[in-house]
Formats: sequence, structure tokens, C-alpha cells
Amino acid sequence: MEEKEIIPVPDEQQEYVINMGPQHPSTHGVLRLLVSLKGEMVKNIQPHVGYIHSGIEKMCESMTYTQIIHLTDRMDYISAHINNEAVCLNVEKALEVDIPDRVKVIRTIMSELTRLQSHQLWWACFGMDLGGLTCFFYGLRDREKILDIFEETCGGRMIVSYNCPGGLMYDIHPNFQKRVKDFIKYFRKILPEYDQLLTGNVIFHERTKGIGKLTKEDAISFGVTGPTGRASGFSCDIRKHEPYSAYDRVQFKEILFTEGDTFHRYVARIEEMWESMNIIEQLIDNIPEGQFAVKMKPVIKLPEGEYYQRVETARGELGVFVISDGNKNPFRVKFRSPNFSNLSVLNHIAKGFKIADLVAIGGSLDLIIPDIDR
Amino acid sequence: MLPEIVAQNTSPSLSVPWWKVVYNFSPLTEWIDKSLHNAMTPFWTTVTEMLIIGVLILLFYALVGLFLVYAERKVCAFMQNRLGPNRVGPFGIFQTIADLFKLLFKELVPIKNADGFLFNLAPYIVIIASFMAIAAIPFAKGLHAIDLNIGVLYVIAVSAMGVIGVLLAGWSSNNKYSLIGAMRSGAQIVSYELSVGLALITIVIMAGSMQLSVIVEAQRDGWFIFKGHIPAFIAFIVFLISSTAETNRGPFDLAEAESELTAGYHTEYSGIKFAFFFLAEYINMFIVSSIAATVFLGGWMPFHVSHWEGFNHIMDFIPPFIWYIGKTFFVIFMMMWFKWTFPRLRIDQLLTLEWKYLLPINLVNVLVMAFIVLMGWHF
Amino acid sequence: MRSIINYLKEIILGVWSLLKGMKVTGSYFFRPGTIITQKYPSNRKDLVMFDRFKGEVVMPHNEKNEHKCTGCGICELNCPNGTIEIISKTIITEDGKKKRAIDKHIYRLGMCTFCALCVKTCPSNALAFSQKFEHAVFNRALLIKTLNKPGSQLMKGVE
Amino acid sequence: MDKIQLGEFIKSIARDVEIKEGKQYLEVTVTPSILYQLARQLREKEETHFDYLFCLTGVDYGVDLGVIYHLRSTIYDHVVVLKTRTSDRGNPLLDSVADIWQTADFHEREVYDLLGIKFNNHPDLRRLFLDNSWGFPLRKDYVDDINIVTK
Repeated sequence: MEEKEIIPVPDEQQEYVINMGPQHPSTHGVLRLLVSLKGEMVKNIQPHVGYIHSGIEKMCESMTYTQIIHLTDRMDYISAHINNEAVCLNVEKALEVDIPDRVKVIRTIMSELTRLQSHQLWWACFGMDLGGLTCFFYGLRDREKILDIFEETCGGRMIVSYNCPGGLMYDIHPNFQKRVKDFIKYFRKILPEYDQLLTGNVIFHERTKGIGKLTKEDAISFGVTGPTGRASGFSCDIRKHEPYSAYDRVQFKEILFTEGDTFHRYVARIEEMWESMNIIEQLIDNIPEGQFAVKMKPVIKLPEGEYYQRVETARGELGVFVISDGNKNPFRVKFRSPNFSNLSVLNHIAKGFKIADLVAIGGSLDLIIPDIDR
Repeated sequence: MLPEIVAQNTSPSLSVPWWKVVYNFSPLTEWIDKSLHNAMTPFWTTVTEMLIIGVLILLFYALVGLFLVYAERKVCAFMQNRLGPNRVGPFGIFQTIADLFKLLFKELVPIKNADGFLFNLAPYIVIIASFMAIAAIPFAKGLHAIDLNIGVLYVIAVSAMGVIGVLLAGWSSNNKYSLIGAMRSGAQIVSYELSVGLALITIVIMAGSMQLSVIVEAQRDGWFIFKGHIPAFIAFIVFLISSTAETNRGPFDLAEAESELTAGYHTEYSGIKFAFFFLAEYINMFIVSSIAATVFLGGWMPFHVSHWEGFNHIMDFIPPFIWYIGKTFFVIFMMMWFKWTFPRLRIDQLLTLEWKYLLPINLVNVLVMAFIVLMGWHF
Repeated sequence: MRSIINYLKEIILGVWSLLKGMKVTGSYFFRPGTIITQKYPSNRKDLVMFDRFKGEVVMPHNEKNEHKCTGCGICELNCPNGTIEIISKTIITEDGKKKRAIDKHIYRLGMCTFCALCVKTCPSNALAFSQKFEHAVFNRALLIKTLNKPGSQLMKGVE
Repeated sequence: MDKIQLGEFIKSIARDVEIKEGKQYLEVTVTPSILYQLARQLREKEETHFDYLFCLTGVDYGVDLGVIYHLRSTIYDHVVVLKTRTSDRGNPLLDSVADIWQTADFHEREVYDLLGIKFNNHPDLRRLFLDNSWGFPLRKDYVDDINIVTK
């Protein structure tokens, strides 16, 4: 980079540009935002991504389908299980394999647990973004309990690697049901405490209400999905629209708001935690007996064609688009990651607000940077 | 009128129990003063006294700073279901000392294009401001460095000087985050100084004096927070809020807002210079808490309930210094509790809170208080 | 008048919501029983990992220093990131036949992502996960491990 | 609308389209020249109302470079896949749809970054992940001896 000559700029065009990131406490990873300020007011935001671009799509082209699953863990590492499930579902759909009910139910429970722990972590970080550091520890304290459940059954805490084409790597641990039930009982008591600490707080209301409004039309146009999109009234819950696994046999509400501000993005996630607990409670006692995996061929070859599978991760719609040419490696894999689209809306909604609001809005979008960069 | 009260109280009468005599530090300080006068000329006496007091305050300063850092870490840890420091020494009590050594040995990173003189000056201004304020605080009867007749005003004036250091630090660091932090801090202190002053004036109206020792003496038969009905209580709450803001502590820590400005005005500081800012923050907290304790909670005066003689005697038996420290730490605990519970305010909300809520309430409060005092309705 | 009432109501409700928050943190402050901190290095003895915990890949040997690895190389094929390298040799069995056998099963812990594909796909169940989780070493070369012990042999009856 | 109706509708509004019923979605292959017009019509026509572009994929087919658009209507819940390809590897140029669906802004930048397909009328066509001196890694003829290790 050569140094630029300094040219005097007229007053009204002068910008106070700050680099938020790549190392910044509130960008949750190595996201760099080039923020132009006027006083405290944000005039323009340019996101610079790619600091942890790992070329997962390129790597997938030289890997087998079984191996791809374990790469997807590293994309959205907070909802790793759901990413795995997306690839598995895509492969199973392409091969037209019939999956046992047991697998479907376990996958659903695991997905919902993943969603719960992801929202807990988000709540923790969102509280911290707004300056309430205690939230962080409460959120992580409760998240540990889910991670323990994961560790007991899957052997990994965050990066679970529990799915494989045709089912699961291993059966659930004998303690699984008891632990999950204990956790739900515990968390139903704790979640109102979250509300007392943050949701009802007058400072929190002031900080979030009416901040970063996103209309439904913009949400659709920008492809903003997940709780962020649903807070704007964009009905985009894949679990409802294209039910996969066992979502068609459970009763749950799609959380929809119309306001679309930071506060409602927050409330949408809190409500989703309640819904996730409802879903788990409906399924945990009714795990059908049966195999935990279907016997698959050692080398999986998808028939030639294009396959698209959408799932609902904790942050929105994850799409796995596989173009197969009949070989054991895919011809092209595209991951339509929710955070990528959610990031693109940041400039649109945070313009005109203050720096502190930018942090709050960024927190409410719940960005996971490796998922943006892939 | 004022000298009379002081004179009256400094001469111990025989009917007073022995511990009250022991707990009065004025004979001791007077004796030191007299013996120094006998030994040397008045000029050198003053110099020696200044030196002794300076060293004592410095020691006290360092000890309080270290303890408060430890206390804050423990308090926040317990609120967050953690243990806090627990490695260095029993219950981690030497953790802050270890941190101090770490900070002492850390490299002072020179900043490119920074204004070197101001950059180095800023931490000293911040620490001197808090250092000066501590001089006027009465720790026990007869135990303060200087008993100014405008003590309250002096403390407000001096503690507000710290913001100059913050502004200088932000401006001279050649860092955009620091500058935003400093500007925020400037706006914040200018506004909240008003509330602090008005809240104290409410009590000054009641006490009829700005001299801190007189204010404490006036609370012999009841603390002002109880004596002054609701206005005194409101003034206490307002003082608590605005002094939290004045010390740049959460939820008003916008100047260093970690999640927005990384570390605000002290982003570029390292080593001992950073330690100065860090220490000054805690000492400022200590100062505003001790002012709150002195003005509202009766300073070193023990807690008395009228007609409960036995209870009052037991209360009298506790040394005044303990009373003073206890009250101060109660206020400090409240401030820590605030910090570790609430999310941070935004800059415009911070100013809204001051100009739209605290200031009107305060002004009305002062009026009400003046009226109460005029009518003699207080206890 | 109404605006004044609203103004006061706003203040009182605001303060009330703040007090509710303070109740939560305060209640935890006075209940040290809820502390969840683990004093890690000193509680090593009673720190038991779950039996499925994926610490590192090991090759279990029995007391006769025998393992089950035939050196087929399926784990090497299945590994997504080239963690495993198998160096095989040819041995002559008792009945005079030439046979492929394992010389070195090299496992690079630093590259492993603990996906468990090698353990799951091994046809003779020669690999397993250990519960060890303290992997920090001072030299990167120490992370390259040879899983079969020196002088070990294939267990009888494993093909 | 179901797949057949959709296909017939698209045939009625655009010529030179090749319509294939895929396993999942209706796949419509168009030439780059009419892509923008068709996309605009699909978005604006009341009967189709494809207001949600949920995936935009750039593909290197070996010879051709192509882009695949997955469109969905949030009202009717039907999906269509638009495909287009260009054989000009040196200077592939397509029309940007960023003014129809704002999400295409970032997605097209990603495609430009990884495959080198340029988009006309894109508001801010810069590289997204990689720096300017880098090649286009998702192309099949991309070689990188340092960063790509093969066994």
C-alpha cells in the first residue's frame, strides 16, 4: 500500500473514520468494520471480511461427503450440529435413503439443544456488548450444562461431529434423557432471571427500543433470516415451511414480530429459547426404538444433479447446495450462510445511529465470523 | 459561631467515657504539632508536617487502591458465580500486589506521533486530582490533613480536575478511540458535576456549613439521611448516581466503554502510566464514597437510636475510624453493585438522565430542603 | 398534571426495574454456594472426563504388547485433513506367506480435528479415543506421535 | 403455482429459455443477455412475486462460468432456479441483480472474488475475502502450490 497524498477535504465531507476490528471486543471475531463518524453519529459502515477465510468450499471439492460434514463444524461453530445435519440431510435426500425415526428425533433434540446453547451464548455476549458484564457469566454458566450433555453423548463440546450420512456416529448415552430433562427443569427456572436482569431493565429498553429498525421488505430483500428476520415480520422459519427431521411432528410457535428493532430481535431469541424447550420436552420422552444409523456404502457417490437443502440454524437459514457429477467428491459445494446475508444489512440499519447503537445492532444480528468467511 | 463549635468539641470533658477520649485524635495531632514547634521554626514545622502527612496519605492511597481493586474483583466474582482471584496468597489477597509488580515492570510503549509531554502529563494530573481531594476528608475526629471551612466545595472542585487529565490523555494519544472517549468524558463530567454539587448543597443547607468537620458534628444526634426526611434521601440517591457517573464507573463508564471504544482514553497507555489511571479510578470511587459517607451517613459518627442508651453505648465503643470505613465501603459496595448489574448507557441518554431527570429533581429538592430548614421541620 | 404524573411514573418504574436486576446479582452475591468455578490444576485428581470424550486417538495394546491394527490404511483414507500416515512393511508369516503389516502408525495430534472418522471406520477396531485432554507441549514435533508401540505385534485372530 | 404452471408462465414472459424440471426445483436456463429482464419480471409480476433471493452461486463448469440464482416467493412459497452461463473465461461479464434483491450485493461480490465473474451495474464491485493480487480460487484451473496441499 503506497501512502496517499493528503488532500484537504471540505468540512461537510470530512469523515472521522475508525477501524472497528479486526481485533475489537464487540465484533465477536475478526470482523473489520470501517466506520465513518460524524461526532458520535455513524455515517457509513463498510464491512471488511475474509480475515479467517479458510476456503471451505474449495476444500469440499477434493473431499468425500463424509469428510465434508466435519468441515461444516468450523463454519458456524456455535451451531455446529445443525450445520452437520444440513449436509447429512442433503446427502440422504440425494441418495433417497430412508432414515429411521430414532435418528430423526435425536437429531431434532440435538438441534434444539444447539439452538438453546447458541442463544445462551448470544444472550451472554449481547449483555456484554451493552456493558452488562454479569450477563456473560450467567449465560456461559447455563451453556456449560448443555455442553456437558453434548460431551457425554458426542464426545465433543462445541464441535460435536455427531452426524454421518445415514444417521448418527453413535447412539445416545444412557444418561442423555435424564440430563436433558434435568436441564430443562433447571433452565425454566433460570430464564426468568435473564428477563429480570436484562429484558425488564429500563436502561436496556432505552438502549434497544427503536434502534436499528429493519422493515419486512428490507429483511426479505437483504435475505435476512433467522430470529433477526422474524423480528421484522419475515416468516422464514424453515422448521415450519420445509420441515426436516422430526419438526413435522412437534407443536411449536414461529416467533414473529413486526417492529424489527434491536429490542424485538432480542425478544425473538428469548422467546425461541422457550420454544426450543417446548420442542425438546415433546420429544425427549418419545425417542423411538430402532437403529441409530443406516448402513451406507463406504464410498458415497451422489447421482449426478443439483441438490439443495435448507435448515434453520440458530442464526437463520443455512443452505447447502451441492452440484454432483457422480464422483465421490462433489463438483461444487456452496454454503449459503445466514450470517453472510445478515452482515450485509448492517450498513443499512445502523446508519444514522450512534457508535454505541452500532455495537448493540451488531450484537443483535448475532454474527459469527467464520460463517461469513467460510 | 463556627470556631466555638470546634473549640467546644475539641476539649474533652471529664464526664465523657475514656474510649471517647482515646477515639479523639485531636490531642494527638495537637501534641505532635506542639512538640514540632518546640523543636524548630514555624516554617520547618510546616514542611515537616506536610511531609509526614504526604507520606501517610500516599501509603493510605496505595493501600486503599490495592484493596479496592481486590475487593472489586471479589465482589464482581461473587455476583457472577465465580471465585475471583484465588491463586496468590490465601483467597488471592496478594493478587493485586502481584498485578502491581507486573504493571511496574511492564514496558512503557512509546506512541508514534503522540504529544509526548501531554501524554506523560495526563496520568499525573489524574492522580494528583484524587490525591488532593483525599486531604480534606475527615477519617475520624481530629484525623484529617486539613479542615478547610469550605471543605465540600474544595472536594468538588479538586475531584473535577481529574477530567483534565482524561481529556489530555485522550487528545494526546493520537488515537481515535481515545479521543472519542475523552470527549465523552468531558461532556459527562461537566454535566454531572452540577448534580453532585446540588446534592451536596441540599445537605449544606441543613448543616449550615461547608466545613466537613462541622457537618459531621452536626450529625451527632442523627445522620442527615434520617434527619432530613425525604429530600435528604433523594439527595443521597442523586449523589450516588451522579458520583458514579463522575468517577467514570459503570453503568456510566462511557469514557472507557470496553465494548465500544476498546479502552477509551487509556487505550494507548501501558505499564505504570496505565496503573495510575487505574488507581485513580478506584481512589476517586473511594473519595466520592467517603464524601457520601461524611455528608449523608454521618462520617465517623456512630449509629445512634434515641432513648436506646445501651445500644448507643455499644455503638460508641466501635472506633470512629471503623465507622467511617464501614460506611464508605457500604457506599462503595453499592457502586460496585450498580456496575456489575446494569448495562451501559448511551451518551445522549447519559446527558438526558442528567439534564431531564437529575437536575430538575435536584433543584426541586434543594427548594424543598430549604423550606424544611426554614420551617424547622427536620429532626 | 398528567405529564408530571407520567414523568414520576416513568422514574418509579425505571428504578423498580433496576432494583429487580440488582436483586438477581445481589442474591447470587449472598449465596456463595452457587459458585461454579473449578480450581482446575488442583482438582486434577477428581476431574473425570466423560467416557466418550475425544481426547486423542490412541491404539490400545494388550498386556502382550499386541494391537489390532492390520495396516489397511482406511483411517488414512478417511481422515479429512491428513492427520494419519501409515507406513507399512511386508512381513513373512509363520506359514511362509508374504503379508502387509504396520510399521508405523503416525498420528499428528496438532492437525487432528477429532471428527472420529478414523475410529469409526476402522474395520478391526484398532483405534480408540483416550480421555487425556492436556496436550500442551513445548515442541511441536512432540505432537507427532507413533501410535503402535515399539516391538508390538498384530493380535492373533485379527485379519 | 406448482412447477408446471411456473414453467409455462416463464415461457410466456421470456423467450430463449430452457426449462427443466429438476429433482427439487424448477430450473430455468437463460442467456446472460435476458437474465436481468427475466429476473426483474419474476420479481415484479404479481403472479410470481419472487422477492427472496436465498442463494446465489457461482460455478465453474470447466469451460463455462455460470451463476445460479435460487429464488423464492415469500407469499406463494414457490421456488425457481435461474441459471446462466458465459463461455468467456478471460472477461466474464454478467448483469448484476443487486438493484432487484439487495442481498445480491454481497453475494455477487463473493462470486467476483472467488470466480472472477464481473457484474455490470454493481454498486460496489470489490473483492470481498481476498486481496487484489490473488487469483480466483474457485476456478477449476486455479493452482496454488503453496496453500493447496494434496496427498
